[in-house]
Amino acid sequence: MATAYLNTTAPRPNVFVAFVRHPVVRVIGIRLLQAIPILLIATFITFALLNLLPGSTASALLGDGASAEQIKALEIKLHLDQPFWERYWTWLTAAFTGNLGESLVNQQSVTAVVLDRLHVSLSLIFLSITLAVSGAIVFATVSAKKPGGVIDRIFTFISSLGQSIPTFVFSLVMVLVFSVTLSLLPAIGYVPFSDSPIGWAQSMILPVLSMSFPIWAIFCRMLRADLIDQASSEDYVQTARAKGAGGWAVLIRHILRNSIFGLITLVGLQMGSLIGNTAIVESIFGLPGIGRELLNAIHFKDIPMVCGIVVVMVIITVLANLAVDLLYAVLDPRIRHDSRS
Amino acid sequence: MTTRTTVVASEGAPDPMATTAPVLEVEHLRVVFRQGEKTTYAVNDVSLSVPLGRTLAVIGESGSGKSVMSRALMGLLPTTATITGSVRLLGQEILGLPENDLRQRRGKDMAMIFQDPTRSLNPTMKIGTQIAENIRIHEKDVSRKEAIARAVELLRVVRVPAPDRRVEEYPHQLSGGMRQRVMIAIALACQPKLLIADEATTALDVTTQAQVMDLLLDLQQQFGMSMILISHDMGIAATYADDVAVMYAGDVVERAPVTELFGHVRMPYTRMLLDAVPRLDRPAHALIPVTAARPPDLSKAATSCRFAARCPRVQDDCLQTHPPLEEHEDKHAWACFHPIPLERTSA
Amino acid sequence: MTDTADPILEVKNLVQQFHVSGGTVHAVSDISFDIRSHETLGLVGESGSGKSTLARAVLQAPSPKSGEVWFRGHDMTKQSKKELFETRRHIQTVFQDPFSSLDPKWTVRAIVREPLDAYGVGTRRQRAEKVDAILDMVGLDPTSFGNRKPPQLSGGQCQRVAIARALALEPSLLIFDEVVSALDVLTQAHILNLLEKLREELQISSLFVAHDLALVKQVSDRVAVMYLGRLCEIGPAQSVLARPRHHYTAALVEAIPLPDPKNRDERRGNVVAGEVPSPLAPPSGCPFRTRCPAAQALCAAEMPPLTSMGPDHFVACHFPVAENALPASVVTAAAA
Amino acid sequence: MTAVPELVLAPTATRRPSAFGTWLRLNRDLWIPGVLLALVILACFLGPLVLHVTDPLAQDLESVNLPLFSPSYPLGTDDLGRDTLSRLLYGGRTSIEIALAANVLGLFFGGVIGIISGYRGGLTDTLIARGIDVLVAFPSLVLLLVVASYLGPSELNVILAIGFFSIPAYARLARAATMRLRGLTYVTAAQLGGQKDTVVMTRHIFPNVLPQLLTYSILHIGIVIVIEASLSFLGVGVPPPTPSWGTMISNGQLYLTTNPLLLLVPSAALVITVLLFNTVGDAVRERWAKS
Repeated sequence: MATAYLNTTAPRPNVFVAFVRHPVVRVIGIRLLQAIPILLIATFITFALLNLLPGSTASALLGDGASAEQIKALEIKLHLDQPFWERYWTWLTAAFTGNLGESLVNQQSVTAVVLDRLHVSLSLIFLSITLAVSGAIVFATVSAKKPGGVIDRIFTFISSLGQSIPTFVFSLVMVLVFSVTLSLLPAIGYVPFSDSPIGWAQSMILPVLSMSFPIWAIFCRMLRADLIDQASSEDYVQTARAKGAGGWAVLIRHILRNSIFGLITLVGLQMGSLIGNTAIVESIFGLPGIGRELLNAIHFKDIPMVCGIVVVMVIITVLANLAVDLLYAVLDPRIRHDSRS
Repeated sequence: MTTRTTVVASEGAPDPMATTAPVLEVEHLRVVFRQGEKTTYAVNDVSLSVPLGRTLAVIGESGSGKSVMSRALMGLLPTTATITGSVRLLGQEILGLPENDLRQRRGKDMAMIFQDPTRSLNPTMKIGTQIAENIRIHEKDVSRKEAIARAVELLRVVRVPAPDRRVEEYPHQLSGGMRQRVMIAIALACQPKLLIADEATTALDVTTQAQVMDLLLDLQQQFGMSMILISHDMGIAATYADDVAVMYAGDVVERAPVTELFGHVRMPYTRMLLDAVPRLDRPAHALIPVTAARPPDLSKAATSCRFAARCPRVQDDCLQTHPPLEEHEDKHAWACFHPIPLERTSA
Repeated sequence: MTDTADPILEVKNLVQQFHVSGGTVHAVSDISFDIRSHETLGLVGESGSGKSTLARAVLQAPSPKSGEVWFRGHDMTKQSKKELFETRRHIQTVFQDPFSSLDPKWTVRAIVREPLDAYGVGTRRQRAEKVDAILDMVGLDPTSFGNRKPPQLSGGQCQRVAIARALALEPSLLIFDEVVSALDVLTQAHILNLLEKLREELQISSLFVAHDLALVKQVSDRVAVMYLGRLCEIGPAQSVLARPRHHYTAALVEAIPLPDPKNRDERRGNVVAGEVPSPLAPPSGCPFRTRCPAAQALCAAEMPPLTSMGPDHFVACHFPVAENALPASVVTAAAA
Repeated sequence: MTAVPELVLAPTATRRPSAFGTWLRLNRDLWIPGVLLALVILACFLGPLVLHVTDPLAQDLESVNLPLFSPSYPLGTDDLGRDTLSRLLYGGRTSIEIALAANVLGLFFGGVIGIISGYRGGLTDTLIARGIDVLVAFPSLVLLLVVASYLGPSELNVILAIGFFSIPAYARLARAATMRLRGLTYVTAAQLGGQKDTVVMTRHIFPNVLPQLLTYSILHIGIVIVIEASLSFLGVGVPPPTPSWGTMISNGQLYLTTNPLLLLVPSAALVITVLLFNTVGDAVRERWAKS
């Protein structure tokens, strides 16, 4: 049927060729290809940082009382006797098959631990970013409607505060207010969604708020500034006003639509620090995610575990940035409808 | 304003529409910007009128206040601007109208085209949607589909090839000339009575400029609009306008029908401007008679002639009193105590 | 006009192309011309015609894809970096945007002195004296302007500083790239008067690139017209603009809005149709054929060569405009 | 001829009796936080000398967990009886020292890398730019944690680690600014005028990039203070017993239910300082963007 349809429109070029040549497909393809070297570089940097730092790792692990034999045995176990390049290659090929090594502390498979904990961190990241972006759009738009007005001043102050408050401080203050003082929400602990959706929601509210408030503040300030800047300097805004469009229509239909691209770029830039913050938030709220696992591993100098988790975090960052890039390509008509075709 | 009369056609076939009430009447329009400690007198006491179906060119250098004036007419100035005077559109005062009421008139009774067609269209919105938006703002009962259909029609009117395909495209897919045609289509969407073209062809190449200007003039006749051409180009005024007003430092300094103005320049500033324009009919390597430029100080209200410092005909009284714009001859007004005598200006 | 004088610059079969993601931009295609001593050659064309790219290619910034640029007996395209450095001393450029062409952090004196320093001309003191003399020459009082910085200057003053910088090394060829198109008409007149004065006093040759035909007519001895990377017509300013023989030049002349309402009805509605094709895919044969009223099959098949149309006047057209084809109003205006 | 300059008309030369008063009135957003910030910095560096506060390490086990406004301990004491005010001031000193040092490192190396990359262009630039992009989007806190814990807690290591991770942000900024400047004709004019690339970079590009980098550095100080506090909070920053806001907050966390002051006081100090840096940075940036 599909072929019959194609035959009736004979002059059309091969569907496959048309698909491959479509600007969006091309951009997606290029970005995917670019992600491969970036992932390689990223894992390499991570591995190098963890492996080339000064000091004998084995002796640091075993403490001062360790005998030479003990140190030697551990070095062999960690392949520390091999040259760095070989170690990286061994690690990389193993990692490629999904084997990130095993924990020094309890001999668990790093891959298994990461897979077990990943969904907690991912849902934390996803919910936080969604809340921050949607919150920023609403607040910034309301602010930009009347710059310098009372609402704008209040929002600007809140977002200045948000930008200046470290995640761990905000988390602790949230715990102090909502758990200790008001006893509304649990301070610590995690309830899986499958056990109790309500319990899960209760355990996630404070962590998500803590993660999203600082980045919400950054998004909000940047978006507000961009909206106001466009409103005063862009000619298409004048065109829209000259049509007789009302203030909200100009702001939402025209300006916001163009500011979204700046916001998307910013989301990409903040991805790294957001993912880094999972370590802090998960350990404060006792969520069993990879962030908390990372802190534990660092505490116990569990090298394979640290390396595995960091690499997974880096991969998440790269993939999140890829998603952001793709979203940009899909939303921006200047990429979507390339005039050169 | 008893001295001012409506400018009527002075040549060719008498225009029957010109005798009706003017589409736009501007009286004593002033625009003052106050920002922090800074005051700028951008437009001082401008009075103009545009009869139905005629084209007024407002000519001036950058900083002469012509763009500020046009935006004041549309109500598009920022809140730092204080606007006083009177602007009557189709007999109704629009200055001081609440923003919501003024909004109803913008895009419907009066429309505007801007200088840079690359920047004045929304890059993320389809062309059809941008035209349809103007229709749907003012005609609430029109469906989206109908509005798009009308957008196709409008694109055909402004001679954009393949209009039914173009409505689905985005501004970056069009050339500069085509974008400006789309801007004109947006402006014409509700058949306004007044169209203000603010340097609408300045960013275009000369052949594209001629195409767009010809189109504008055709459409003006077809739709029976009045037009204000804001430009720095004397050639545009001479070739396309019926009446010309020359602005300098926020004042209209000379105003007349086009043949009268170019035939008998009376204001020394206009003369200098006209002489400075490069033209084909001047020998190569000729020097241009201009005096040293000194931008006028717009931070104070005028107490003397603002052109006095550069004027070859300056006398003592020019430095003491601000010469008002007066209609010294039939339909020809100038703001000068010592105008160029007639015999010397006729070519 | 000096027909017999030696050319100071000879451009032969110059080609410039750029690769972009959508293909190859044919910016300049097979262009040859020369500039003679003490002569101003005006180069006109609409945006995208390749005129600025051509000017840059002459300066080897960047070097052209192919072709030769002969200056004082040397082909610049074959010169080493060091030789080019010596050659560029004699060819100076003034650019369009008066504000971005001067470093906002430098004083006027430092800006004008920069080329002198770079080439190590004279002693420190001689350089300082030279700078003040040149500033004086371009109409800027060194004592009141010398220590100012560009943000404190008007557009016209900035352009004077840029001209002073170009004159510092006493070049024999000046390239003006749209030098007055960003200025108001009165400021423009001042700068044009200055250029006229300098031309008289210093006897410099120059290439004057602009999109405004009337402007080019006013300053040039000869005019070259470009369309879509090709040379259409070249010859004495007077004959090219008063009696254009290429249909594109004729269209350009007709499209200029004259500052005179006489005969305007004839001039209106007489515009060449269509738009400039993409330089990514220029038409075969004559680039103007897609819009040309006289186009025939031959025009699509073959690029017309430059053919003599009178003394020093060459046109690349298979079917040139007849001698008296232009509307009388235009001809009388241009011939004056 | 553009439409914009018409709206920005000739500046007025108003001569008011008190120019300084006018300046103060128009620049409130800059000088009020600026003066407050100066006070905070002065207090941290000179306060301990002037105020005769107790040694921040001295434990007074007689007076543990004192509340605010206790005699001789205006901000109370912690669980070991150490003077909170004193620890706050010394901790601020550590924070600001680390922030400044890390910033200088980041600004210098980032600036040099960014300018060279942006000016040279070509393959070098593509590689550097990709690298910068990767590093900017990296979960740098995680890497900092790892690096800092491996290097072992010390003020110098924290400076080196944060300084290193500050490079990409500066490099990115410097590169973008350089690419913008490279497109301006005065750079082309200098190049065509025979100026050496090193001279163009140091004398034309650098002076025009520097104000932007310096402006950013004010905001970046706030970021570094937060990062340093986070590291100290997680126990891999400034080693105890050296006072640091991060460790004080971390310590306060243990007494969340019994003595929230131990958490709130250093938190407030941290937030206020960062807020002041951000506010001043924003005000400076706004002015820079306008000029």
